Amino acid sequence: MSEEKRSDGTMRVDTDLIRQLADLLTEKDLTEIEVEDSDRRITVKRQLTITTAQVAAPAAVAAPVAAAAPAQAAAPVTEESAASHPGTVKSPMVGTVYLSPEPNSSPFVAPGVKVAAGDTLLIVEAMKVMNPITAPKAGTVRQVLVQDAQPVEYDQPLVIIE
Amino acid sequence: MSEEKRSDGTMRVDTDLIRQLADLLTEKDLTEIEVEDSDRRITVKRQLTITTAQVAAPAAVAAPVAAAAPAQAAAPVTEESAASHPGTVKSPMVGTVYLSPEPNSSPFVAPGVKVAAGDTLLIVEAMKVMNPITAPKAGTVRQVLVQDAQPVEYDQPLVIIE
Amino acid sequence: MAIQKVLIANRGEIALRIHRACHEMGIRTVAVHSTADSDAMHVRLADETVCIGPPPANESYLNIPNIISAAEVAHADAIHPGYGFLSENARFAEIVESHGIIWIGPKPEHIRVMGDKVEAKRTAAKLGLPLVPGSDGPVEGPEEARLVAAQTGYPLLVKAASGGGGRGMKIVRSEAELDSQLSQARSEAKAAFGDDTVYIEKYLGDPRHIEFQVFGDGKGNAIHLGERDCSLQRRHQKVLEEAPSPVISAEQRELMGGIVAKAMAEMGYRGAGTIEFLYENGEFFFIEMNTRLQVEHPVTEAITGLDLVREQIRIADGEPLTLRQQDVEFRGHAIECRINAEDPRSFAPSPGLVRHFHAPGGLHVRVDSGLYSGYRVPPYYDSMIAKLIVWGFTRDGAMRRLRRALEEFVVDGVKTTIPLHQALIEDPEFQRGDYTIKWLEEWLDRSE
Amino acid sequence: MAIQKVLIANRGEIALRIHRACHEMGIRTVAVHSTADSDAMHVRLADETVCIGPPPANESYLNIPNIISAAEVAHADAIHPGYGFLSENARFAEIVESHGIIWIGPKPEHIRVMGDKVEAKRTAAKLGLPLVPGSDGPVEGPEEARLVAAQTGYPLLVKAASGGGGRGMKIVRSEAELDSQLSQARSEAKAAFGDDTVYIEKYLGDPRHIEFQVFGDGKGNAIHLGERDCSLQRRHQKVLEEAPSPVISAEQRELMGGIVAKAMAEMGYRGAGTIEFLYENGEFFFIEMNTRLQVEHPVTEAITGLDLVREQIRIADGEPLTLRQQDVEFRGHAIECRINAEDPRSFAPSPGLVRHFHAPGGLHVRVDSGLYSGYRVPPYYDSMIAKLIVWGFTRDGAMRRLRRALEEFVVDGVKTTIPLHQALIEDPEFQRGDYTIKWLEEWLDRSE
Repeated sequence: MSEEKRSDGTMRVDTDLIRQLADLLTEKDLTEIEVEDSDRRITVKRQLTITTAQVAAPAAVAAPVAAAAPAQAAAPVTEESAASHPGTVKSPMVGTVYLSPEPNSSPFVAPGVKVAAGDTLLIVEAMKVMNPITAPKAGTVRQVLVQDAQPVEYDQPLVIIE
Repeated sequence: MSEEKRSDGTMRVDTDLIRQLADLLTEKDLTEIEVEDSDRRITVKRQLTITTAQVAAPAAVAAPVAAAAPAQAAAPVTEESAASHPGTVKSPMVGTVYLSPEPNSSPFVAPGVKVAAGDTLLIVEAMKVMNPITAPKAGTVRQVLVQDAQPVEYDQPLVIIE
Repeated sequence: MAIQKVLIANRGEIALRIHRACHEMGIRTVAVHSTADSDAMHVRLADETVCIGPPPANESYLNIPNIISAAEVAHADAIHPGYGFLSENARFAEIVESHGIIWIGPKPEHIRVMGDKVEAKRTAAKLGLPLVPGSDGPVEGPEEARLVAAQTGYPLLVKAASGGGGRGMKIVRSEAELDSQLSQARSEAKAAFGDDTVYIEKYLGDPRHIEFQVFGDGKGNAIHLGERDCSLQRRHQKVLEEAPSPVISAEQRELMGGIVAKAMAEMGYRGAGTIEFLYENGEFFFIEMNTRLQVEHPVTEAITGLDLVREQIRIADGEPLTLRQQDVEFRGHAIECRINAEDPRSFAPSPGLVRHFHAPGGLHVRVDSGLYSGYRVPPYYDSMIAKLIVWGFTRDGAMRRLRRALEEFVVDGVKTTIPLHQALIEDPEFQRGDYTIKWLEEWLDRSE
Repeated sequence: MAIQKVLIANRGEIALRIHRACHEMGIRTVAVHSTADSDAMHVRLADETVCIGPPPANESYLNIPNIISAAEVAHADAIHPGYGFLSENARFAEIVESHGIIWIGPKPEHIRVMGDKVEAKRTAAKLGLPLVPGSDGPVEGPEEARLVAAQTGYPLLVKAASGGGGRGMKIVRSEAELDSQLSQARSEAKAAFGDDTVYIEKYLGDPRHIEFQVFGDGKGNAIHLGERDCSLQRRHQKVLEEAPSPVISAEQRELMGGIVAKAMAEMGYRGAGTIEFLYENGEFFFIEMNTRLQVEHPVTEAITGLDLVREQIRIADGEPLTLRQQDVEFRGHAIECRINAEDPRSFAPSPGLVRHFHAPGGLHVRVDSGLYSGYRVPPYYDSMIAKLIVWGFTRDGAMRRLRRALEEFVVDGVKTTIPLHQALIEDPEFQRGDYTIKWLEEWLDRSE
């Protein structure tokens, strides 16, 4: 590649060299390489790490605090992955989950059961009102992520339908 | 590997050397290595994700403060590079520099002058005492980094001898 | 002590403030939060957390069913509403109480009365608080106007009953102008609102905003904790507050404080409240009452030593006031700066990642803020990100400490109003305490 | 005001403390620092900085020529020595003054007298401060011993004049044991030190460490600012201090405070000082006087409202004391925790990179620390990295606030003694204030 300084005064940049340096950066897990000779200097940095670092840093806040006052969700945490699954039905409100229409009756759904759009999956009770949570689309229940009578918070994954 | 500057003017970078430096960084748990010779310089940094952000952050401390109370060295700052030059003679004390034995006489040394080990380069006055600062080795004065009657702090580069 | 666990129905620095008071009382906390606030400092520190909705406040921090449900699933004994959001929502207070949960706030009927401007003025008058003088109702003709004006004094305002925002409003500087201005106001009002009803009010040209902090136990006892001067405002938002006011004497404080405390005692008021006045030429004129904690409550805490949130919780729990009026001691001077994530000149909001946060420390410097290095200021809510409160034996001492503390304050990554405060405290008029509610906007215009 | 620029001859939190006081007084600051401290917070904040040497303290912070030269090149009017380092070096004080620079500290002769244990006791006795009773000098035979013992009372100590560290020391519990213990002590002393001279002193079995803060104007006026209880020590290092002491009554404070203030007035003492006592069974016994600011001065600031560093600077500048004794008001209770970069169990130092620093905030919480996120605690100096000071109306209130503040304190990257303090304040004996100078080490042994 042409890395000469052109006589016409435009800047010639050795992009291959930059590529190599960037690969080195990755390979060696560095954040910066600077090379310089008498008439040019190349610096390669990857500072996306910084952002990550600082989003990560807060996690440190919790740690030392934890000993004294562990922050705990009132509603138990469900699997992280469920939150991002496309077929996850999440709680639209804060309340208490009921899996069956009344105590001791059989649950609305269970893993493996086929549901049509609009079928009731479970109930979230909030302020003495029973709110049926229905299937947004037809499919098969893959997993029920909550237990009967469990408190749930807003956006908490309830059921996965595939 | 070819680390020479090519006659065609393109930049030759010793990527193997970078690799070695990166490994050294790991081995010695460093965050930065800078090497320099007369016509090139290589810097390798690794600011461990969290470290990066937070080593970088302190710089930020100065900024917002600056408006209100700019922190300024009493002694003017000299070129950064002088601090790391192997031939730099640094001030062993805090005081005031005098470049000549008495007012209006000619300076002890000047750029280009050859000196022998032990020759007086300048004087640092501290607590009314004149302390001669001598050349640690024979060589040629490349640069005098301070001015007559200037205050200097500990470790401040004074003269470069090559 | 009945209260064992408090649900904090708010966010930001005030949620953290409440958490701190609770933990200092040995009370557990439940932080309810929107999905945008999962990483907030008070959420990290709370004993329990419940997500109550998406970022928009009306679906989370104003979502009454979700907040009540959160209190129920977390078994909270009490709810503290902070300021803003649901804090002055009488219906919410009633719902909380009807669910057997303690409402850390005034009685719902007092929230309701004081939330209605007309009702509030009527009640204030009945309780003996000084109102802006003027006609009690509509003024019919020039005859009546002259009679009212004779009592009110000049300059006065003729205001359209249906008006607002300055329309249908005329200043009358002397009796000579009264007839013509009255008829002009009437025709403008007719044209603008289809209603030519007008009334007369004393014109306050350049008043200060002075407010008194009060506490009642709900059983007929009440105290005042002195005044705060909140005249420094921009678009009706307070920017910097101080206590005591640079212009109120100990005698005025005792007199006016006595009047407001007596009013609250008569009313049977419960908890914290603030009675806001305009103040001009040595006279106070009632504007409104806020039936909640104020943003600027820390300046009162600084000069009295009292923890006002603790006091609120104690009262909600049925305990008596900690202090009798004669035990309240005012000591020194305090100033609070509200620090917003805004451009200090254009005031454009500046949400985003706070790369580096370092609060000033040392003697008599307090910072109330939910910020930390790596926190992302969400774009959905109020831009206030920190309050800096300093105390000194004297106002001069407090100002010098404020200057020092502002020098040390680092919020890197978002723009803040720290430079505004730094410029403000160098102004000689500010330094003399010589300002009114119009002063800051004029100062900003001058500085442009 | 003659002082326009102060050179701060120290490092760490106290250097920052002094910088803050100076800036609040409109005084410019010069930070002198070793090469290891170029990134220190007070160096970043100071108006000017001068590097004075390499990391070892004897080549930098104890390097008198470089510090004096720095003051000269920076044209500093005054030097504040902080605590430790050169703060109690009479010769340094003299050199400073001989260079026409104001020494922010006591007169050199007072530093010298109080720095010599024998001289200090003689001076204290002369000034009417209570010493540990015993023989004035060596005790020759059993007869003399009995006479002294009759005045001193039992239990008592027979101590070798040349001894130290507990060797050649015998406890005598009653007159019956006196003869045999005396001769044993004498022979042990002879064997250990080649000198059988012994003296007698009252035995204090389990005292508290109580110290009084004093200020003199150098012209015969002096005041006291009450006491601090610093009994919680590990290896003679204070760990947690409080004011007032849980066991000293207002009457005792007034009485003993009056005695020390009178002593300082008679002496013509100038500036801040601390008179340390052992305290047992209602009696005070002088140990020594520190002629400087103490690490734990903030607890006194918290209960009096005074800025002690400001007071030091004012006095050095020739101004009178801010307050007369009758104007000093004690209010509430304050506790300070010294937070060290140490393993909280082994106390092994833990220097290194502070990845994340977040100080607690809110009401009546003060943090004095030069730390920030990204700061590297150097391995060359004292391990104390922060002081946390809380205030409350009551001791209980202060303890609850301390618990809350410790919960919020984040120092990530180095080990700290925060967990030690968290455990300590949960101990019922600590909570009752029931501790002595031996208590903490015993508690640590028990907790192992």
